[in-house]
Amino acid sequence: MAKLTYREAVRAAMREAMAADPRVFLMGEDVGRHGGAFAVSMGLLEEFGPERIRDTPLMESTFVGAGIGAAVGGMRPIVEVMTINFSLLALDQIVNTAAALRHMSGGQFSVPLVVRMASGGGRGLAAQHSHSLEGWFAHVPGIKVATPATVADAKGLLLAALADPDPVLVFEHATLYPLEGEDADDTPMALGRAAVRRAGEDVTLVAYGASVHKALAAAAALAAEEISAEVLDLRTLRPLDVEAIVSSVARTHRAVVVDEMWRTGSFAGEVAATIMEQAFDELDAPVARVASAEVPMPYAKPLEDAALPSAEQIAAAARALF
Amino acid sequence: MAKLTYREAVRAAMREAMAADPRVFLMGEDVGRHGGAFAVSMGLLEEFGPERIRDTPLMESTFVGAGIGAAVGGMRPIVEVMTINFSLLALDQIVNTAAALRHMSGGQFSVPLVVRMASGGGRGLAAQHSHSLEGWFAHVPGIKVATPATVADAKGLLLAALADPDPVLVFEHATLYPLEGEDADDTPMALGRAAVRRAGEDVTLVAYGASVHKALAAAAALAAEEISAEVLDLRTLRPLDVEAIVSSVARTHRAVVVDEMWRTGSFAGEVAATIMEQAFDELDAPVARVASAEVPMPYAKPLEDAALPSAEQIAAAARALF
Amino acid sequence: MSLERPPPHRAALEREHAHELLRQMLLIRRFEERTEELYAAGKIRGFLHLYIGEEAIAVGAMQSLAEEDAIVATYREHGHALARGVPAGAVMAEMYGKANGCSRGRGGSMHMFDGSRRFYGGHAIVAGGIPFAVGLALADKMQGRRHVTACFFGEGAMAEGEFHESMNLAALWRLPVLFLCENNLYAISTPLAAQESEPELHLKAHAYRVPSEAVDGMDVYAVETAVARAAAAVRRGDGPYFLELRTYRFRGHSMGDPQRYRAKEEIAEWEKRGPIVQFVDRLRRDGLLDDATLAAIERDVADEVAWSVEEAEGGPWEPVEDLEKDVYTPADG
Amino acid sequence: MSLERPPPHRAALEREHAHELLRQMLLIRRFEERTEELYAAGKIRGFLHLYIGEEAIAVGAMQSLAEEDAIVATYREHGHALARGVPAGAVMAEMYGKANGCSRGRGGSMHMFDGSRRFYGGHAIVAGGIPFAVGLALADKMQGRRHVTACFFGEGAMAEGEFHESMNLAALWRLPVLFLCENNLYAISTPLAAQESEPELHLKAHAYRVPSEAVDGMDVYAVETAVARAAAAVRRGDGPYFLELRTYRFRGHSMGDPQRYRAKEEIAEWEKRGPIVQFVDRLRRDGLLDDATLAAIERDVADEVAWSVEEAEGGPWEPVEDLEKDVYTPADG
Ligand SMILES: Cc1ncc(C[n+]2csc(CCOP(=O)(O)OP(=O)(O)O)c2C)c(N)n1
Ligand SMILES: Cc1ncc(C[n+]2csc(CCOP(=O)(O)OP(=O)(O)O)c2C)c(N)n1
Ligand SMILES: [Mg+2]
Ligand SMILES: [Mg+2]
Repeated sequence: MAKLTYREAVRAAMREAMAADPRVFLMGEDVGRHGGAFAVSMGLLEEFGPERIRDTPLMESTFVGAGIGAAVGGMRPIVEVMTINFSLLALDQIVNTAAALRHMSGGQFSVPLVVRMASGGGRGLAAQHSHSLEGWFAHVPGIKVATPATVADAKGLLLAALADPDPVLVFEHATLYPLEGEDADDTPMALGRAAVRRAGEDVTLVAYGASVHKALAAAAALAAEEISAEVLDLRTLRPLDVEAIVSSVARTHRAVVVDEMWRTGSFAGEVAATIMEQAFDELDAPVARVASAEVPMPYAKPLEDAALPSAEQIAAAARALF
Repeated sequence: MAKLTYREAVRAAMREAMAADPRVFLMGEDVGRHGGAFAVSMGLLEEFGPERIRDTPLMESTFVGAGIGAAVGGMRPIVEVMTINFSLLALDQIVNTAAALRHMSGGQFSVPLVVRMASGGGRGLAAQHSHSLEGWFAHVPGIKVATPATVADAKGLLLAALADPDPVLVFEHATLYPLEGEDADDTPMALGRAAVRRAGEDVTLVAYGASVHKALAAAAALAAEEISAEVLDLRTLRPLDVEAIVSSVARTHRAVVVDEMWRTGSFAGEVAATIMEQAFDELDAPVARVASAEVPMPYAKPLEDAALPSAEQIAAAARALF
Repeated sequence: MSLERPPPHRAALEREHAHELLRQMLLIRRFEERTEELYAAGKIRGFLHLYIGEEAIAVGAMQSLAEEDAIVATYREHGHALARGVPAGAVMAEMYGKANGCSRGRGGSMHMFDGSRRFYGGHAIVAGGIPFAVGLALADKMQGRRHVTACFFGEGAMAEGEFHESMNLAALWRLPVLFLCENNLYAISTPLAAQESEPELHLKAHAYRVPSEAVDGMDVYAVETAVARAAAAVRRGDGPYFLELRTYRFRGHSMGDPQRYRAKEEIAEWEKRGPIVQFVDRLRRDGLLDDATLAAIERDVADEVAWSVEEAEGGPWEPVEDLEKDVYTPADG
Repeated sequence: MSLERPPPHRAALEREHAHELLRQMLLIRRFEERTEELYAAGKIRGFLHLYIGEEAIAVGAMQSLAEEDAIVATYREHGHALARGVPAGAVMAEMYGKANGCSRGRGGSMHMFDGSRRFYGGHAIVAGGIPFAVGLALADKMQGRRHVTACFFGEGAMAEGEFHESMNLAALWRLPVLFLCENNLYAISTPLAAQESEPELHLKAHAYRVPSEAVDGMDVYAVETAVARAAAAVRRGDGPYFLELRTYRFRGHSMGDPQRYRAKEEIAEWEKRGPIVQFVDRLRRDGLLDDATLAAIERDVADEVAWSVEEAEGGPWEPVEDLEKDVYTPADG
């Protein structure tokens, strides 16, 4: 399989979809002339022209809302909200229109909309530019939420999102764009399937997005201490692959859930509660959480490092379960 | 103690605060001429005049943002966002300015802002007007979240919010406004203290806002079956009174958490995860959750009733733990 | 619809057309009067925002829009739904929350949809439908369809940022959006002067280089004509157009509004030049309407309203087991 | 500050004043040139949005604002901070993330604050600072203080709904807000013509009945004069005022921007009429500046920049144990 970066994988999925289906188009701030804030859509303007690669002014609420309308009108829009930080401005459209339209019209309309955005911290961008709020979106019935952690998923989940008849939000962790890896094969991916990224027997490390790599590093460290950790990548938060989580924990009897959201109200809490509900008798220890510190992200590097979940913290949390 | 309604209690707190402190003022849609969408501020325009009771145009983001600025500028604004449904439009200001300002300025500014809004479903208002998203706000460090369930708390927690130097969001459940009860006494309330609304020994029913009353009804039903249920009212979601939760569960060894948010990603998940983390060895059964069905709120009454948590569901969830 | 008819100024002379306009306005009026009673009787719940007083706008506008055009409206959309041809029975059943309602009872009075008529709701977040309308227009434009998307909203929505964003985007991208502001002078209790620093709302369109006009929204012909002209410009590909339709609501904002914010006299004054009285007077003056015809129209309308109530009363409830239906699209489409 | 000085047209003749304006513009220029190196060296991280090319705006504007006035700016605010008198050391230390930074290292380059100078940041959500500025002005007005809140934002922010909402509210309530749009023709890569259907931005203020002007933002005197006049109107209680300050940024949007969206020639053309060259030429022409004086100012500025780097290098880190500090106000205030 060819090697490419996470960034290239996202681009490849968009190119493929646009080449295959004239209804697919991309819009968002700086996606055209600039090639995207993260250079994801570089070259697409030249290839597909300004009708299909649309630079919008700054107006998150309206271009997301326009994406919803365009989807209902027969197009297959990909809306890029540059980063999750600005998605708060579009949240009303996502919750009250995209997610609700099908239901409140009695099933008359589907909203085949894909909204992509970069998420997460770790780049020295401080309090307003380091958010991880994927769990908020995962709370909302009517939408789906994908959080690719690997290069293959960056492409495969986006293609799955584009094939889905309902609104799918894809969160690309901003630190992953340079990540190199193998291309996805041609099997269409399904939304709602977690993946075991490393098999193990003693504890399950549940993670999504960039945290998967931290969990893998923790698992490697734990292996040196004879603790065999399984790393489960959720891949989509809604639908959530409860079966995969439960079946792993039923084998390992211990779990640590990793999340870059602030600890209180994190999606990790949802996963922990679900494990308790579905596999209480399997647990040899309470499910642990490793999440971000309860502080708006500080700029200073030592503080930012301390605020974010780390492989060390994950390993320590796992150790503490024994 | 005098009897009054929840609505009157909120109004009384605002009157008291405005009479005592010239910096306090109220702004929001229809708070003046109309007396508020829920008649909460009825009479205040006449009493305090249009400088201090300010009808705003529709612009949730800006009048919340202006509240933040006014707070930093030395005032003590109460901003009414008519209902939680419209707060999505102001979420950026709340998360990225109100909650972050103190931290990102290195502690230079406090934001003594109170934002009130009506929340919840059950009034036949369908998908766009029935939200319960308190848990989202409770996720955000830098703000505090109060969810009064009683008449005394409607007043006392609002006064506590107004005395607090940091931004406090107060969610008044819209179905509670006509509720009658006793006035708060003059002891200032602290934010972050849960209250036992009914003592019990066999199971703890954890709830907040309108769900407290459903939990009390469930407890009454369970009592008839010889199950003694304790009802714990969280009162504030942030700070969360973990100690009170844990100490109750440590006695009852069982818990049901009730929440009007959609089940996945509900605040109930946070509470359940916290109980597991802090009191795993005390649990005789997994913590159960009773939350809203995973559907945008349907209008039709039978469907809406089925979508919301009910006393019957709470009682059934409690029974299932034995 | 209107496209095959003679242009509005000649249409105005057409007896049949005049009667049809009158019938539609009366249908909305009588239908909503009935919903007031049904609300009081507990058959309809939640919010109920009556359109009474504003009928000339929906009726006049729909005349000048084609079947292929799209309509986006607000929570005050019963009038628009009826004028668009959504059967009164489906509208009433929706208000009851019945499965034969136009949104299967899931939406209620604020969320009426009818895809077969390109009637896209029923949006209850103020200004929330405007970006959606821009998107529908974008889809039409990208697919080479010469349709108009007509977007109704109250003047209160013009204070919300989304209005501004949407005007700008529609103008920048020359999208076929017809912005129809129903200026009824109040946003719940807040009078226009407390909403907008520039109360001449049509002037605000200049900030986007969007052509605009103010129109007497109490005159169904004036609305029809202005919308026809504006829709034609939009359809030609000239980009968006903005109309401020000046009107007044005769009832409270929603049911149970004590209306402490305005004087009875003000309402009475406006009622005198209400869209229906005014039109009836004019038709009589012009010899286009006699008592017998008016009575016949009233009977016709009363029958339709009665039928709609029967439909609603007899309609089935969605089974509670189907609670979580229609959240996602089923695999088979 | 300016209030005790003679009015700008006379000030223009004042040698001392001219040198001070030049010194401040040069300070910003040299300071930021230094940060480019420090960014490359990894001392500064995250985003770094240079103000180079736009110095005349912050410097000219601050001259005409009083100590009691409030300033709200964006992520491109180093220039504003320096022009407002925030010590260069505190600005540089903030960029390093050190505890002696003006936001104790918590904010970084995008979030500079200095309460003692009513410098209220440092807002990195585009348009997000505008409602905040409206609120500061509201507080001043309600407390009977005749202060101005000057709110800087890029032209890109004018597409966001909050701009529109804030203009309307400030106008409706006659709040003392001075809206200062730094129109540098690009929002990241997006040229003005793709941002706004009405590219004459100052005209957009009409939609709110807010007085407005377009000003040459490359001419520090023009900015100073226009801001003085506008601030005086605002201070009088006439309500808000809007200035479009026309400028150009000479660097990429942030560090590492390949600037594929504009031609090198375009940049070169603008650089020729850059605020500093232009001003130096003018002062020379007017006999107000000689080589020795210019060299002295450059030396002075270089010293200040060097000192700021020392401050930053020598500054302490906040202890990691204090990570969760400054989230809430401690009980003692
Ligand atoms: C974003 C938002 N804010 C507030 C409300 C509550 N609300 C419903 S209708 C309304 C007034 C709207 O006035 P206008 O747009 O003039 O329409 P009208 O009701 O007069 O037809 C308000 C404030 C809402 N539904 N959405
Ligand atoms: C709400 C929001 N959307 C997008 C961004 C990303 N972004 C940062 S600066 C910028 C362009 C802003 O342009 P302008 O307002 O003209 O200011 P300039 O950078 O030119 O000074 C964008 C899109 C953001 N920070 N906030
Ligand atoms: Mg109105
Ligand atoms: Mg710009």
